[in-house]
This record gives sequence, structure tokens and C-alpha cells, in this order.
Amino acid sequence: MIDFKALEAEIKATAKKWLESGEVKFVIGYEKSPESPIARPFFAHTPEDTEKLYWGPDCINNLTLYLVEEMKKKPKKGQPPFTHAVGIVVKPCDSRTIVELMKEHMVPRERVKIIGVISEESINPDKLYLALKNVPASQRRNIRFHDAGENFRITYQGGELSVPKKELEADKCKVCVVHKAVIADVFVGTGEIEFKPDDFSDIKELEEMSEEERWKYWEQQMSRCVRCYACRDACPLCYCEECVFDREKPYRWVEKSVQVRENSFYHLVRAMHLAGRCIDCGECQRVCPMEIPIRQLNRFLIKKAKDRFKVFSGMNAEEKPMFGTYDLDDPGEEIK
Amino acid sequence: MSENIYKPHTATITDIQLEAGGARPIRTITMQVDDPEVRPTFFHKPGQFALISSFGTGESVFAIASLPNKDGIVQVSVMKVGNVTSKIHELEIGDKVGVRGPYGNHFPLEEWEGKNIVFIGAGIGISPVRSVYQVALLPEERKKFGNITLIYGARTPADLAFKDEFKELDTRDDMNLWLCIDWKFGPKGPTGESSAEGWPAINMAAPGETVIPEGVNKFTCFVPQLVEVVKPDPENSIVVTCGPPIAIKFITQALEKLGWKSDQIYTTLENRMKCGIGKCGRCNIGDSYVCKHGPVYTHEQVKSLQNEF
Amino acid sequence: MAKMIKKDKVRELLDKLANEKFDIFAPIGEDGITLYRKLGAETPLLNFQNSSKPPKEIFFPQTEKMFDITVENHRLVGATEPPMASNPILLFGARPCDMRAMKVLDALFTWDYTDPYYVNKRERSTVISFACTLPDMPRESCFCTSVGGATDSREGADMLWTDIGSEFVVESLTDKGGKILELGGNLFTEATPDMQAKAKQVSQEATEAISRKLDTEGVKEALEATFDNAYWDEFSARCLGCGICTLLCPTCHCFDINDLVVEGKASRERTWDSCQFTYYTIHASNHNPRPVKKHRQRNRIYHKFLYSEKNLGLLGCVGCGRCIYGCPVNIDIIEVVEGAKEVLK
Amino acid sequence: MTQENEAKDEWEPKIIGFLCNWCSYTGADLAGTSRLQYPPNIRIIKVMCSGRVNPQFILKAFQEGADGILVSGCHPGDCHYIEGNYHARRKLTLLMDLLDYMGVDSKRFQMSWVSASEGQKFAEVVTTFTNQIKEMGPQTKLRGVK
Repeated sequence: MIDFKALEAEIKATAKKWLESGEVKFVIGYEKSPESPIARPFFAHTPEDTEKLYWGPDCINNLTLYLVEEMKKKPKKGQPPFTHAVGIVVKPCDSRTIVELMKEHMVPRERVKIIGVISEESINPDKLYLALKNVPASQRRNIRFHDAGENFRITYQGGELSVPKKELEADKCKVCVVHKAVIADVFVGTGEIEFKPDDFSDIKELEEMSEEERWKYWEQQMSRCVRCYACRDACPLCYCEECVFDREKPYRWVEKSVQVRENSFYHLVRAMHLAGRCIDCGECQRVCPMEIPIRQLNRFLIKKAKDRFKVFSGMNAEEKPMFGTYDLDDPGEEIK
Repeated sequence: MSENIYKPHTATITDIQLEAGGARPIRTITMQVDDPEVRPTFFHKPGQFALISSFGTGESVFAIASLPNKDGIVQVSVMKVGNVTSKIHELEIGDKVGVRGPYGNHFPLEEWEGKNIVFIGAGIGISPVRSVYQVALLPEERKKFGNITLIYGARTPADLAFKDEFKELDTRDDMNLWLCIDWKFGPKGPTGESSAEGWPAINMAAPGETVIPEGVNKFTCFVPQLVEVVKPDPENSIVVTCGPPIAIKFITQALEKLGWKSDQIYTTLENRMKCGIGKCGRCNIGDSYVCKHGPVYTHEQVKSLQNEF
Repeated sequence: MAKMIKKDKVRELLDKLANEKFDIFAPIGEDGITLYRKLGAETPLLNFQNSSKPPKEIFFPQTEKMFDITVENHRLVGATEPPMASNPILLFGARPCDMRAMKVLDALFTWDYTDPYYVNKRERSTVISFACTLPDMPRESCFCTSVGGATDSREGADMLWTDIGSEFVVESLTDKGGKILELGGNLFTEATPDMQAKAKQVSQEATEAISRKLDTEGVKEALEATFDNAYWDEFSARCLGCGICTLLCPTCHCFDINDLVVEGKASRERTWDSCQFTYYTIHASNHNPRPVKKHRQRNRIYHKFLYSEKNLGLLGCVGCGRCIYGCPVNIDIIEVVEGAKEVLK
Repeated sequence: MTQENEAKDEWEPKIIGFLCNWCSYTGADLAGTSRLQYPPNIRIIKVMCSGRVNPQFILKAFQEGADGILVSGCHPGDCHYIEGNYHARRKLTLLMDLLDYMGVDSKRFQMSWVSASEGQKFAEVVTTFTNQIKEMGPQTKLRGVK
């Protein structure tokens, strides 16, 4: 059983130490908002700020997004380049993002100090809303989670309820293969967690459909997209200075019209841009207001990268990016 | 006839003038609206703008540079920077374009009778300014105003637009013309001699102290410094200025140094627009829509807006 | 005066209206979310959480063709409007907040210049609002009562239906609503005083269930005074810069106009745009008046609570809570506005 | 430019060929100078290397109305830029998988290795591919045509 309070205290202490010693400029972590059941990103700039840091299974966001944003900042003309380090709290899956960013030279190792939290699973906010359905809206405040073996004991203003962990677990956590940060300066928490190898059973159903069925399925999903670009903006690996879908000069690659034609182009290109890089943090799908199963695209490419090129992203910063290298023996039997 | 406010009227290009070369060339396109019934509705006032469509590429906003007329003749100066402007640069005489407008408010020329007017343009910002000084310099209009001064600068000699027109203006004795190009395009920088022959450099640190050689009206400096050199007198005067946001900022600072009040300074602001009629939302500066409440503002109004341009 | 209709008669009514050439848009469940879609033979949702995308898209579609570009001798020479439809539109089952939002769009699209595309659809439309009733509504992010709305607001609607269990209490508010009563004929019967009392009661209960509150007193002063405050940096630091808050907002109305050529056919279309996008305001010269997230988030808040009221005389927020519910990083408009007031203090 | 006749017997497929400058384009040239017959449906875009072909190009071509797309480059090991075609192989085979997964038949998108001397092979590849696409009919999915 995990004591979230204890983990939180450790995170606070580490962050405070780093901020007091000036090792880091600020620490990216989570805080709890009084109104939302889900934790949200928080930036601790001073040792006092660290009091607000929070930890729980509702820490969902992949914070490395803000890390890469900070690393992209350039000094004014003529000023020396930035060298300050940034502290960050990561879940095991998020740590793989940092590895991937290091691989792509977006984050120098010396500029990031990592608090790696050993965690079991995150919750899916939609499922949480469902579980809280019978709690009157006015009482859905100060929601805290407590580990009770198979269940989460969820306390809220004026009550509590117990929900099986399996009912709240985010889909991405079901197929997770790392339960300890791949890279970290400080590990928070203990415990060995056994994990089963990923068999990609979640996309099997889709793969086994007939071609026409699959297209019908995707056509339906694509027709819903409103092109808010949240899936792109929430992705820590979509860090281009100028996104191909934004640029208008000299050529507009994708029209703003919202229709299957343009939407599927957007989603296919986005998926290709993440092929061999995506670490399946699941943010794209979580943020989608139209509930498009974006992860299914990413998952498929993760599977194919593994099968075809034996690439599994975010594990080793020494590797080259998948599309930055090749193997003489890459399969290519389709090529005539 | 039910009016679709977004529907461009077709117009035929009647004349194309290449005004400036350089990396970002400027062309002045003259067009005439095809439908004789629509023509009179294009009677505009100086400062207003129109939306010109290159069909199949898009629509862009341009300040109308032509003299007000009832023949549906619209003239715009177009700098080649984006997709639409590049396409417009490719058009030839006889090609069709779409026009809608005129939109926005205008310069209150009628209120300025008896006053001196100083026109200050920077870069392509000369285009809206030109629409005003052209009117003010018409023989019957010229009588109504006091002294007229025109100050204009661009990046390089090649970027200076309307060269022929300026040659002619230079010979007029009822107005003063001052030109400049950016000092960084001179060979030796701030204090060296400039590449443009006979365009002396200005002491950038203290432009006001520069001694102007007799008969010289072309310099190497930024427009705000040129303003300090020229020292226009604020007494009973009005300034009309336009240019990139950063230039406007320094021009107004220079003018304020010379004792100008902010309600004497008129400027036209440009923001990205799509509809031109206050609906599409993007041109707002604070609560003011440039397309509806502008594009002509006094500097006093600008100061009261949120600092966001 | 009030009428009622049994829930199992609703489909019959819709069939009758479809026969009268009504294009019916109604809430449909799709992969766990509610959307307004053109109704075929299926039964619409009668109990639902508010839709993910507001029904404004019926009158102001996300993508709308404005003109076909005409071609002569291989040159693109002009624009012709596609014919406008004239059959009536029925928006069935709109939430009151979303219909209050239509007032903002009505004001905007007739502000000096009349937008033919929007006004045409709006004039053809009849709106049946569903009062919010427990347990589906209100959601935890709803705050309509703080911004002048109500769970049974009648603004912008032609009819208001209140769910009282196995039937709706029906109140006709306009001539267009009267027309629906007429077309429905004997499907509508007199509502008993008990039913009317029940309708009042359920609306009252729903109102009481709204937990979020925003005190609009002093908001304008606070915003006017804090424009350059570092506060705006703080709260926008975690913003992703996506367009969820604006694209899903029922009063947001920014759009883009673009020409496009698809397989040789050119047309001009308008699409929704969002002030949260970097390229929304960028000039051709690459100068951007609102270059960073702070400016763009600030513009959104100011537009809702300050600019809209100044220009259109209406508050730009109807309290539907979509931006709170949808935001991936929990930027909470109530918290932001209350925060600005705190800063002023 | 418009498609008046979509009836199947009158319909002719539009095929886009991205050919590398050094091998396949020269191969196509050779096919021409050797007077080998192949269907005229292919519209050739010359690229410097098959590695230059961005997956985006393929998707865009499909979106703009291509019924089939052929990418052709030097044989593995023969790339003028040493490794360009290896990169192409990685990217584009993965794209084929993804297209299949979306429910778009990836047989519409073919890759082949054709050297500068293989004029005969080029003609054969194009002929087989065109016949295959003819059988499959127009590509409607990514074009957004119902």
C-alpha cells in the first residue's frame, strides 16, 4: 500500500532543498485545486511555494511539456545562453519522455533535476467523474485519495467513498511496462511492482476488423474532431517551433475546414511524427474534448516500431531516434 | 438586391506600377469595379481600407491609396510578404480581383482646415499616409491648409516607394519633403558615410543637434531621428503617421519630445483582419476593433487602449 | 396555459415535424459524449449532460462554404454564393445557457452589418429548450446563475420543456413555439396545475444544485485595473495554448475566412478560429500583437467579461462551464476572475 | 480538372510516381528511350532521393485525388547519398502499415527499387501497379468523397 501523504512530503522536502540551494530555478510539480477533482500542474518558484505541491493518483498531466517549453526559451540577442536547471516531478511513464527528449537533444541532462515517483497507476478523470456521480456537486471539493489495497478510499467535503482501483485506472496504465522512473536524481517511494509484458491486446479488436469496418470506425472518429489541436499542444514531444499545421507560408498543408478529409490528414501526419517517439503517456487522448481514441493510433505505431525495427522509445538516451537511423536488415518485403 | 456583406465585387486591374524593388517589392495596383451600379458605393474617405481578394488564394486588407472617386477606381499599394500579396504581385492588367469596402473610419480632414500638417510614413506605412496627402495637395484642397511637410523613410534605397512621385513632390514649393533610409544600411554604421550618395548620416545619439547642410533633405537614419532633425513645430499643427508598430512608438516619442500633444497625432493602425466588419474578432486592441472603431486613431486614443499591439 | 407531452410521444412529434420539412437537430449520444446532430430516425436523448460542442454550430457551422469561385477561361474571376436553404430548422433539446449565448451571437452578427449566413439560419429556426433538471444537469462546472442565467431561462428559446418524469411540461414562448403546438396537435395536452408546480419545483432543485458561484460585482473594475499585472503570467503559465476553451464556448464567435482549392474547384469558406492560437493575430510581417500564451488567455477573459459588454451590451459568458470542464490543465474561469479581483484588493 | 466521368469503365486512375533522380528517374528515361510501353496514368515527380519523400507527401497526394502512389528509388546499398533509401524504407513501410490500420488499402501505395539500367523493370512495375489500381477503382476515403 502506498501512503500518498508520505510521498507528497518527500517531494516537498526535495523540492524545497533544491530551491533553497538554488540548484534549480523552479520545480514543476502538481497542486490540488479546490474545485477540480484532478490535480493540476504547478510551478514552485520559492521554497515557500513547495508547500502547495501535491501527490496522488490524480496527478495525470505529463509535466515534461513545461520542461521542454523552458528549455526552448532563448536569451535576448547578445546574452549568454541559459544554463539554469529546472526541477520536475515525474511519473515513471513521464520519465521516458525526458529520455526521449534527451535523445533528441531538447533537454540537456545537466539542466534537469528529476524527482522520480514510484507509482502504481493514475486514474482516468472520466471514470472518476462517473464514480463521483452520486456525490452532490457542492460536496465535490478537497478530494483526496487514500490507498486501501484493492480500493481507493476517496474523501471529499463531508464524506467518503470506496472505489475499486481497477474501475478508476487509466487505460494507459493497464499496459504500462515501467513502474520506476527510467531516469531520476531522486527516487520517491519504494516497492517493486511486477508488470506483465505488453501484448497490445487493446488494439487487437481493431486490427482484426475488415478494412471497410476499420475505415468506417475511423471515419466516424475523424468526423468528430474539432481541431482544437489539444492533442498536439498537450504532447511533450510536439515541440516544433512552428507546427506544420499552423504555418500558412508558403503553403498551407492542412485547411482549416473540419471534415474527414482534413482531419484524417492531420491525425495521420501527427501519428507519423510521433512514430518511434511516442511513449504512450496518453495525454493526447485524455485532453481530447471529442473523445477521439487517439492513443489507438499511437499504440499501433508503437507496436509496429517494436515488430519492425525493434525500437521501444524512451528507455535509453544513448540510442538514436528511430527515424534518425536505420538498419541494413530492416524488413522491406513490401517493396517490389 | 439582397446584400451579402462578404461578397466581393469583381474588379478589373487597369494598371500596375512597380514602386519599389528589394527583398519585399511594392506594387501599386489600380483596379476598377466592373458593375457600374456598384462603382459609386466605393466613394471612400482618406484612411479607409478595402479588402482585396485574389480569387482562389484569399482576401487581404489594404489601405485605399487612390483619390476619392465615384468611378469605382480603387488603388492599393501591396508589399509582397504573404500568400495573398504574392499572388497579387503575379497578376496582370486585365485580371479579375475581388473588392469589398470601403470600411473603417477616416481622417477628419475637414477639421484640420487652417492647420499645418506633417505627414510621417515608415516603410509600407506610407501607403495610408499617401491617401491623405494626395487629397491635401489637390489644388482646391491645398488652400485650406497651412504648411505641409512630408517625412518618409524605408529600409534601403530600393525599398523607397513612389520614387517618381517623390521626385515631383520634391520640386513643389508648397510643401517640404524629407526622406531617409535606415542607417544600418550605410557602409560605416551610425557615424560613417552612407551608401546612398549625398544622403548624409545623422548623429544618432543626438539627432536634434545635427546641422543640416543647406538644400539637403535626404539622410541616413531611422524615421524617428529624422523627425527630431526636422523639428516640426507643434503650434496649430497635426501629424498623420503610419508604419510598423515599433516605428510608430518611437515616432510618437520623438514628437512628444518636441512638445506635441497626443491629440495632435493621428495614426492608422493595422492588424490582421479577415472580415473587415467587426465580426471575426482578431483585430481587437482591447475593446476596440481596428476594423470598426479604427483604423484611424489619435495617439491619445491609442494610449487609452490596452497595450497590446 | 401550459401544455404537456408524454415522453413516448416525442418521437411521434418529431416525425410530424420532419414531414413538415423541418431539419431537426437534436442531442445524440456518441462514444460517451453528447453532440447535436441532424436527426434521422433515431430517438434523441431526452436526459443528457450538456453537449460537448455547443449547438451554436447549427447556426454558425464550424465549416461553412461562403462562395464558389467561378472560373472563366482557366482564370478565377468571381464569387457566387451557394443557394441558401429555406426550410425550417428545429433545434430540439437545447440547454438554456446555450440559448442565452445565442443572444450574444445575434447581437454580433447584426452589429452594423448583417451576416447573411447566420441570420438566414437563425430566422428559419425554432428552438425548444430543455430546462436543466437533476440528475444529469447541472454539471459540477455549471455557474449560469452567477452570470444572469437560470436553469430554466427562457431567453432565446421559442419553447421551454421541463422534464418532470414521464412527461415534459411545455411552455410556448413565441409564435414559432405556438406553431409547434399547432403542428403537434393532440400530442400536446393540457398540463395539470400539479404538473406545473412539479416543473417549478424541479427547476428550483436544479438551481439549488449549482455549486459554483462567481460574483460579477467589481469584475470589470478589476480587469481594467490589472491588465499589465504579473498575475496574468502566473495563471497562464500552465496553459497549453490549445483551442478547447474557445472552440467549445457557446458565445465564442471568431472565425477565419480562407480560399481553398479542392480537386480543381475553388471556394471560399469560413471556419471557426480561436484567439488561443499563435497564428490568429500574426501580421504578414511576422509581427504578432499577442505573441505569448499570457496575452491570448488574457484576451479571452477580457473579451468575455469586459469587451463584450462594452461593444454588444451583453456579458460574453453564460456560465455553461465547458471551458472549466474541458480544460486539460484546469484553468478555471471563475478562479481566474475571482483572482483578478483579489489582485486589485 | 473536374471529374465529370466517374463511371468505372471510363474512369482512368491517377497515379503519382515519386522517382529518385539517380536511379528510378533514369530508369524511367531508359524505358522511354527503349520505346517500352507502359500505361500513361503515372504522373512523375522527380525527387533527389527516395529518402526525401516525406510521409506527408503521400498523404497529401491521396487527399488531392491520387488513386495510387508509387515511390521508387535505388536498390538498397546503391543510394547516391549512401543511406537515403534505407531511411525511406523505414518511414514508408511504417506508413503503409498505418494506412492499412486506418482502413485505407495500402496496396494503393507501392514502393519499388528500380536502378538506372532497369528500364524494363520500371515499365513492368508501372504496368502491374496501374492494372492493380484499375481493378481497385477510385480512391475515395482520404479524398473525403462519399
